[in-house]
Amino acid sequence: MQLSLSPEDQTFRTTAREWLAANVPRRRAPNDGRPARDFALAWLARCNAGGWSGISWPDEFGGRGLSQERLIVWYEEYVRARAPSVLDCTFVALNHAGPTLIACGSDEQKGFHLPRILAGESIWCQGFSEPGSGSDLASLATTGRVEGDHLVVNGQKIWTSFADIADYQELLIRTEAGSKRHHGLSWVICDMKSAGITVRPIENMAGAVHFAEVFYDNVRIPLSEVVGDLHDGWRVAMNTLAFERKTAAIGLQLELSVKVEDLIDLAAPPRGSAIAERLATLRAEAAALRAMTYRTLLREPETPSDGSLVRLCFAELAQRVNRTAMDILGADALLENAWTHDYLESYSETIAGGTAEIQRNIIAERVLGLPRVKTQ
Amino acid sequence: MQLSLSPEDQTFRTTAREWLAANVPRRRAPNDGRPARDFALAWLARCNAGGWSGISWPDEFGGRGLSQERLIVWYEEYVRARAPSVLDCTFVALNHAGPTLIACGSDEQKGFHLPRILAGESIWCQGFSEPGSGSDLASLATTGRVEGDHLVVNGQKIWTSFADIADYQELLIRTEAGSKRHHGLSWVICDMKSAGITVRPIENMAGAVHFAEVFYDNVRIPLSEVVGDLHDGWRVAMNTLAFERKTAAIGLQLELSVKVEDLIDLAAPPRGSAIAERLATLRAEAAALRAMTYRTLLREPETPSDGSLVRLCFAELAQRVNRTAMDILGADALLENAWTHDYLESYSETIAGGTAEIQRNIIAERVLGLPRVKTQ
Amino acid sequence: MTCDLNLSGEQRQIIDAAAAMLRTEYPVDRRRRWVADDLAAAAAFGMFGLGLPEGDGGAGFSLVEEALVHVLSGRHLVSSGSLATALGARLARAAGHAELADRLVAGEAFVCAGVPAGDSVLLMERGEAAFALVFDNRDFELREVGAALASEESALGHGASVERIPRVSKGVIARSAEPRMLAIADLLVSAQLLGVAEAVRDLAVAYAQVRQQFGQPIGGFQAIKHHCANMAIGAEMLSCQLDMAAIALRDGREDGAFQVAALRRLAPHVALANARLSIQVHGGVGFSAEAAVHHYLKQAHLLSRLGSAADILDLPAPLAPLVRVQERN
Amino acid sequence: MTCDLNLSGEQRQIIDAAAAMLRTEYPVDRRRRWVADDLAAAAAFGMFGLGLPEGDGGAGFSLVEEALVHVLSGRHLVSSGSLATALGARLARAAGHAELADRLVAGEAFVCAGVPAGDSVLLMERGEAAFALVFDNRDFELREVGAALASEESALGHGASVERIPRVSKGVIARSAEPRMLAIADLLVSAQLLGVAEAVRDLAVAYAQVRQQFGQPIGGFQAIKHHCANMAIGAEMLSCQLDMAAIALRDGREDGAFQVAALRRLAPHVALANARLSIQVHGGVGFSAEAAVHHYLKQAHLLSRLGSAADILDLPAPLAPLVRVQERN
Repeated sequence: MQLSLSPEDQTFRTTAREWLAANVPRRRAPNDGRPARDFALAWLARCNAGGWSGISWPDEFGGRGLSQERLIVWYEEYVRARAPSVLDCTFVALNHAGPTLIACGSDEQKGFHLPRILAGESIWCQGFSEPGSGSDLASLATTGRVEGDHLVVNGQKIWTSFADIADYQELLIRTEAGSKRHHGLSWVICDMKSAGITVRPIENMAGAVHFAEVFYDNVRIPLSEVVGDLHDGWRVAMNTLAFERKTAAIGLQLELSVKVEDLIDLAAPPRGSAIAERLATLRAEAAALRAMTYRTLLREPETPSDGSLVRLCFAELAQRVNRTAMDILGADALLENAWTHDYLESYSETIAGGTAEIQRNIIAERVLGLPRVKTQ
Repeated sequence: MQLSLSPEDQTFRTTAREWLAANVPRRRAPNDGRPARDFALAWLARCNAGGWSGISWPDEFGGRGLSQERLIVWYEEYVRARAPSVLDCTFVALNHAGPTLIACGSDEQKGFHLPRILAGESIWCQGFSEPGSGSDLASLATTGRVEGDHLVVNGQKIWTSFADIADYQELLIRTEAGSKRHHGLSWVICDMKSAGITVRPIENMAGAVHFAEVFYDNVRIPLSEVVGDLHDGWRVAMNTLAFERKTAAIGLQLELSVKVEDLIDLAAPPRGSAIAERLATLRAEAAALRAMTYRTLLREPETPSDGSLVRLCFAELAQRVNRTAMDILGADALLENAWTHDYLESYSETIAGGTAEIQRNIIAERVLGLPRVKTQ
Repeated sequence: MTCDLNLSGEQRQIIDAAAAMLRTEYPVDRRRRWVADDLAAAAAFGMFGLGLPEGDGGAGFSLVEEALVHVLSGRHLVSSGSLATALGARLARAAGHAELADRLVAGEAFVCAGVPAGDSVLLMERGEAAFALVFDNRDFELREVGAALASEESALGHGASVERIPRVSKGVIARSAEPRMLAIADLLVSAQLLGVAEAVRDLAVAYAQVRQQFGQPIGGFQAIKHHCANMAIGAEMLSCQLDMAAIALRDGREDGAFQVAALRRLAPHVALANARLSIQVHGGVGFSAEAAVHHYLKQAHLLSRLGSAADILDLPAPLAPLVRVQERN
Repeated sequence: MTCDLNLSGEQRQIIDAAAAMLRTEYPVDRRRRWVADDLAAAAAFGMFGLGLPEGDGGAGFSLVEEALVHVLSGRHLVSSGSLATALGARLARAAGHAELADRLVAGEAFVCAGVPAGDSVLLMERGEAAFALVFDNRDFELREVGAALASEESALGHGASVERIPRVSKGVIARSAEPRMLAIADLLVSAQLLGVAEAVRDLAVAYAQVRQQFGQPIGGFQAIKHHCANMAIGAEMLSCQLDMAAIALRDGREDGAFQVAALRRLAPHVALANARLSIQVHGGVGFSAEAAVHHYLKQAHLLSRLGSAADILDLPAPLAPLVRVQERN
């Protein structure tokens, strides 16, 4: 077990730190809409110009192909520099869509989309969840009927992040009529400007529009936009989810340590006070979350679901940190500011991408081997 | 809504307080075995001599027939005086067996047993749980075969409190061969000196013997010992449980307020400290538990399961109080003393008599009306 | 029976009447398009004189009935001005401003709630209020406030507005640190928090009965059941303690301050915990602005800033609270 | 690869060897009839010199391997003398008592753990120990202790014994408040607490797979699943932080004190929470003295008294802990 940087890695850290110091935007990112899109794309374009886009993507696809060490170092510096949250509207493109195309896309798909993603020229959104299948992805019902060399898509997605400002969508649909559960799905690139698409934005409880419902009324998508094989979408989708859960979360997880430090500065609690005790525990937990983040990257997992532990641990710690902030803020907790905004946003941590209840089921069943029960 | 005593009730309080001050034993009750039996019977005999046995039993059966107000007043004074815990080895007789006999017993059964119970001459134990049916009482399998004017009992009970020192047992057995679930059970008075009974005490994690396994090997019990009708034991048993959950718990619940006060005295926490905050919350919760206790007695419940709320609230608050004590004790938490003993005993609160998980199911299904699912 | 925690016929009547009025005048749906509540309907119902003697233009009910009505207000997310106006009327009368008190009771003027924040006072959901009741920990100040001027900010990013005015005391009409007044404030604030805790429990239970996942209502899953059970326990604790505190205050019992302090300590905790659990039970819908549940969460944060619990460790614990009390009224 | 958190082949070897030794010599079942552990087998295995250089009679492993072995000790409920002897040997050597250090490493003498309690020191599970290491918050004292004399009390009502001796320092051999020594103590205490947290998790999972209620294994019920998942999360957090802290200490990294303080703060919390949940999953059996799980609970209480976390708020937080370090051995 080693956690030691080579001289070259040390130099890499210095380079990263200096670049970030010179380039991180001073103002906080806008919450949503066109301003959020413009801000995020500008920041990504800047990163790309500096050679910091697609840091974990392989060289051959235009990424930086960083080793695990350097990925960690990069994110350590990134969050220390208070750079914009990695969970912005470029997240899906960089961390879902791009890696999926790299793994399963055709040469044409890769050639067209990957450079645009890296350069900060296209926003992607995810079209997985449906009204009837929030936690239960396998039950999805949006259909794609093959007509000649097109798919004709009908149905509805929900909880699609940034659909209102996205250029493309990674769309999971049922292409084999009458198929059940994981079978007969396809993973398709959907141009959001296609005729027949209606986007209805959903305001969230923090007053921001991240989510949307997307309706598909005979939307025609060329079969050439299917990623991987037709009807093989589940395998393609699982690929994406695995990627998300391992790599892309580093930035978010490490960010929490910074947030705890900011909170300690804000509170300046007298020693021995109740709030000092809470902050001391949060600090220790943030350290442990960081340790889990490192281990997720730097150790072979014992089961493929090991990552679900750190994911849930992060989600609930993020909520505790934000709740503590509200208690510290006093009357300012009633105003709109960065803390209250983050507090309200943090309610999604245990809901989006699989509720905490589902995550605990997964840990119990797949990590610990407890029996699966049909009705659950 | 009124919580006001009449002048007569006030006088009653004074009388109770004075009697308790003069009569409560100074030493702590022994934990188990013959000394616990002797102590508890002596105390009950003393109460009986003072007119304080069977306080909630109707006059006609030798009880004191106290009104709800006076019952509360009695227990308020009882716990203030640090009288022995009501959950001792006389508990089953006074709060399960006696009331069940009053409700469902024959004149002979009542005439024989009730005076003995009140006078502190007999200890009863409960024979409900079985190895395969801890939380699932309806699945019990100990059988009673009718042979002439006797039942011949075979099987096993477990978690039988004070079986090692009891004279009688309230025994729930399957008397109708092949019957399922709630049907075909009988509620029987079993003399613990009967041939064929083997008691194997189970030491608990606090080092005390409260529980036992009881084995029945062709134990012959006269049919005259059946309480209520043969095969109608479920109805009889439900009667008992309802009684337990409503009335007998007052003493235990009010006792917790006293314990919190003792803990505050022990800790003498500096204001604003983390421990002061915990104690302040415990004090408020104990007050609310008291309020729940009163309301359970003094308001018509909206559903028959309303009592499960106060029961679970008590169990978990008792555990929090005891855990806080361990944190306050410092190194003394490693020694055997009243606090550590109570702490260890408190682990049973969320297990015995229906686990916290089952209690929450009951609240969700019977109080809130959420759907029952077969497998749960 | 001298001890009886059932609602009397009269109590049921006032509760039913209040519930009907709130359903008509303050449907929870109104929060979707936020405008500050017009409290005229509440005033017309008599909400601000409920606990005052009939001679003072009040309805002659006691604090118990008043608290129960404020529970319902909490369920309907009625703006905190309802608390401030009810308390302001009391404060005005106690300070000798009988005319102002009458106007407040009659719904001819309103009071909004304010809390200090640094050099400012934050006025909550001011609406048409010409007065503010500033809750400064163990102290109240009833102030006249001029025409709306200052920056309006959006409380917690959604819904209720907050207006910032200078803290410096101008236009002070009355001030009080009278313990009974503080206790009444804590009682009514807690009553509204209980309303929040109950409402989000009911929303979660209703949703869990209809929302299907994995081929069954999510209310069939044990984890969801247990969340709902936890909300029920919290609300039940708080509701029972509210009765205790309201009765103790009404009857002038010695343990009144203690019972209120216990209530006020638990109320924000329970309301916030229930709102959190309810959002979780609602899943994605709960996180959206469209469901009502987030308004309750924000209302809980807002109400939690009002009044202030006396430190419960400073008060003697009543181990035998049942006593003989003089009849009041 | 310069960063790698996989176990090396050598680490796997020592862990496997320790696990085999512990299974044979310290089966958990032995706790049913309590006698203080004879630590001779642990000494013969080399447990007390694991982290010492080979020249000092040690095995030349690092703190990382030593910590991993103590995790296993925790899983086997090896008495706290194993910690005290390993630390006592270090302390003796640092104070110039090389001969005593050698005897401790060789298993010719043992040290038990002690904690101050008022005017006394409580010696835990003393057994054959002639020495005691008294953990006095930020301070250690290695003392000779005479023949067993004083009152034996039963720790937490069951299992391990506690002996009370006067606090006044007699027979002091060495004293230390050296930060690195304190950090090592906290690391090893936490390692044993992690062992407890893992063991009770595994016991609960195993029980939930076989125990039937309502016609299915209780592990099929979501509430039980979630208890087990919570135990897994706690143990995983602690285990990851143990690696961080052990590596940081081994490598003399600047953030060593911080990583240890974080670990030591979480360890008692996780071990106790897991033990509590495991008892609950076990139901009635878990509350009985016959199941092993209560021994773990008590061991967690006992271990939690040893060492002391530095106040983590006093230490600078390492936001970029990955650094270049010199190779050590």
